[in-house]
Amino acid sequence: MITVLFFGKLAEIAGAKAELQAVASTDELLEQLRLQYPALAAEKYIVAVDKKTITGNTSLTDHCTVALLPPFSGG
Amino acid sequence: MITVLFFGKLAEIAGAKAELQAVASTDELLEQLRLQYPALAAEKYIVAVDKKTITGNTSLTDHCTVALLPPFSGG
Amino acid sequence: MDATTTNRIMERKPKNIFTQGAIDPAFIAESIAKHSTKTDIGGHSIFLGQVRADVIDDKKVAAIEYTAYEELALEKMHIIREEIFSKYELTCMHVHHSLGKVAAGEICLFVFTSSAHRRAAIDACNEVVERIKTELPVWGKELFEDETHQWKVNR
Amino acid sequence: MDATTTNRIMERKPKNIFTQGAIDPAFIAESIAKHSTKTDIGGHSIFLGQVRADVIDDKKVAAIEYTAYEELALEKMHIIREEIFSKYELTCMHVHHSLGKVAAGEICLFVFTSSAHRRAAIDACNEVVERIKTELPVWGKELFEDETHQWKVNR
Repeated sequence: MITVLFFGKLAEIAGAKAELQAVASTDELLEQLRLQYPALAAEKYIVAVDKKTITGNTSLTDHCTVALLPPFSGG
Repeated sequence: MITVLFFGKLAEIAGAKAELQAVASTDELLEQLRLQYPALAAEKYIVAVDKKTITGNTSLTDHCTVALLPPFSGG
Repeated sequence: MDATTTNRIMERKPKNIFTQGAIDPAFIAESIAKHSTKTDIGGHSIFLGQVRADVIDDKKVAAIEYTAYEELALEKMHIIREEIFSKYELTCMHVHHSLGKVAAGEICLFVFTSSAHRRAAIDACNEVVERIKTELPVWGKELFEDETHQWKVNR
Repeated sequence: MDATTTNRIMERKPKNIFTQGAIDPAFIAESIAKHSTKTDIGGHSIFLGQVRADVIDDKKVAAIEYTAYEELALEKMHIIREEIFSKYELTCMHVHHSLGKVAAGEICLFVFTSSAHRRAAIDACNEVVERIKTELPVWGKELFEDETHQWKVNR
């Protein structure tokens, strides 16, 4: 099972947390999410797998945590 | 009468304040002070007449205040 | 950063920087007062972020509500801290960031650096503030007086 | 500065910046808290000078005793203030400098600038600190623990 965390505006669209079964890569995961939450397509975000930001497609194993991070606005 | 103010280390040499009669210019005043306080010769300072710093010889009138200011070390 | 440094960082537990709600000026005073025993310090530099009551389309910001990906933010802050300490001759550095609601006029960020000579504290403080704004996964939701909101964007 | 600006400056009475003895952290907290009503402020920059217990020839500095040519210092500070306000978009600026004895570990200088966006407050604070150190007729006498002294030199 893969845990997905949504932050900032993305959590308004998809909720704070989702759990997905049997997704092999981040590309596959993002495709599933966009199908489920079409509003995600208009948003800017980066992706972190197990707290490491990734730049390309990344394979996922069971128990991974994937986070979708919109532009930061702290301070 | 001319009032002379000494600050910082200079006040240790000459006291905080002196009053001099009949000095026509800052050059004349400084010469008198160096005679009276030979230790002044070794010190670095700038001179202000009536709260304006001067760079060359300046004529003095009665009731002028002349201040001898060693390098600043506030903060 | 070499592997040894990375290992050393990962071994130590990251310090918490998050605090619920606004940062109290009295807490800032206590922080300052605690440094009076460190008599090798000559200068402190402090940056405080305060929530602005911006007016956007005739609506006024009443508060900002902060959320964060806390574990990632603390790990990132820990790395920033180590990098700042290796770059500047600091005596100490403290960072506090609000989570949850902070009303307009209240303090949401407190960065505090100290050094023997002022330059290091001032430069380090500036750099830490910039890095916090661009590198920490923290989000501000601007709450308007009419209970609508918009997501803050950092410049 | 043109003649009109000079006249305007000279008409207003310079604000006092001097305070007897050390600056209390509680006073700093009060200063910060007072700004919560100014909801157009987004950032505060603070610099604090703290007296260092430097060791010189095996003798430790116990305190610094500050004296100033007060009238000239206040006039000069007033001009610095006007120049800083015309150069940076500041909401406000406060400066406090100690006179008399300040023990090692205590605060002797407090510079506090505020602005809508952080850059102005930070840059103004830096510039004010530098100008205070080089332009204000203030002198520090470093008092050693054995009651001898030497005159401080600013770098």
